[in-house]
Amino acid sequence: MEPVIQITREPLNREALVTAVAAPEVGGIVIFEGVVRNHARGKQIRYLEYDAYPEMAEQQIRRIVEEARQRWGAERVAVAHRLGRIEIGEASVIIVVATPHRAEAFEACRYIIDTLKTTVPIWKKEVSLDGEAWVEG
Amino acid sequence: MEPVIQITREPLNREALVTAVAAPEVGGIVIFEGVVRNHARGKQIRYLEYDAYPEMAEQQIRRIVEEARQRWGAERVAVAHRLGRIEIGEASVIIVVATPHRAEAFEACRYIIDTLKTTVPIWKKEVSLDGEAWVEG
Amino acid sequence: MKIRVRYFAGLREIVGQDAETLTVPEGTDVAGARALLVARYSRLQPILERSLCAVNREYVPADRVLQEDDELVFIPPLGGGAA
Amino acid sequence: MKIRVRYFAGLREIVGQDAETLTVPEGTDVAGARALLVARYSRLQPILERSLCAVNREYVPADRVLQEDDELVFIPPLGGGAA
Repeated sequence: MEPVIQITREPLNREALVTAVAAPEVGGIVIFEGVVRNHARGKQIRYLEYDAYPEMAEQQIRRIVEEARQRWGAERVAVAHRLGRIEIGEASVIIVVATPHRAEAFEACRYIIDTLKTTVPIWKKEVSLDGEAWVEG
Repeated sequence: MEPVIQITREPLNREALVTAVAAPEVGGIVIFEGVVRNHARGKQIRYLEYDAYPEMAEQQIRRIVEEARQRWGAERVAVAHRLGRIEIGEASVIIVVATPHRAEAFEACRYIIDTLKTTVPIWKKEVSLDGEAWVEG
Repeated sequence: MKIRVRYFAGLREIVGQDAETLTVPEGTDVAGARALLVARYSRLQPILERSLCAVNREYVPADRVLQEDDELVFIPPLGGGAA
Repeated sequence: MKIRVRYFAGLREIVGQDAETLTVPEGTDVAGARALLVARYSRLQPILERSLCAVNREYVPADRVLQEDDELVFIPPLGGGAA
């Protein structure tokens, strides 16, 4: 299937993403969800604000997913990233990989999130009790 | 938190399991879902039938989850396994691990499913077009 | 003395019941109980040879000596490996 | 010739706009455009020194020569590493 790639300001819909990758040959699904947590770097977080260079982000994600397809045969992948203000406990990113056997789903899902975090132009600003700052990795 | 461990004949509820592990300090959630697929070992599968030694299965799962807690600090875990007849596309097992950082969630989730598959007394019978047989790993 | 034997999966289908009570001599070990079951249900032999043993919900070796009221379960090979 | 510069995240906040059109001499490379922006917005200097460059949505080296209508974006460090 064509991968599902969403960059959106709306809350992410895990159910819809899992449904999108379902198929009769799927035996294992690995879902990664990045969630806004209440503290980071010793600061108490109020919320995060995500920004992206959306066209390039989508293109880069497409490339990462294609690499995962070639390396692990991961044919059924969905990646969704939310932008804008995201509250504690809400998901900023969801990655779903469905494969016939589970090992490939684990490997591909982890590769996609690790590579996304380091190469895709999406930024986060931490808004804490002390002020706000764009995070540099 | 005390881990959530379910061994049930009802359809598994991914949403409820994710909700059970949510907390303000969680930054990454990894979900593994084992799904009944339409073929295995060259046979076309009609459905699977799962059986368990339920008291021992629950005790073994509890031990595996405790090992994951000690090794990766995975404090928030839910494991649910379904028994009985499960149709193609339905989940037989769901494991949810929520941690402050994603690496630990990936490691712990994979450890739990890999160990569960090899040590927990749960069996599956494949019902295919050719007949039926308990699967030996 | 009496012990409880429970059957799951393929074993249950062969034996045709979920559980039964066995009367065995004092000092009988798991291997001895297994021999007794094979004598009673000859079709169990191949699957019991591949099975692990659990007493009171813990894996045990075949030379584990049984006690009154123990729950004995033979664990045929687990088949979940591939998914 | 004219190129398009777009700003995101910290750069957008410093510059106070999403995008602008720059007029640069033929043969200007990315480093040249960066110098021009630093001259215009001195507060950009530290963040631009840490930024990667993208032209038309691809990462490029700083000596990449710009063409008419190129879309130039400086990519400040990505901060998603920890989660």
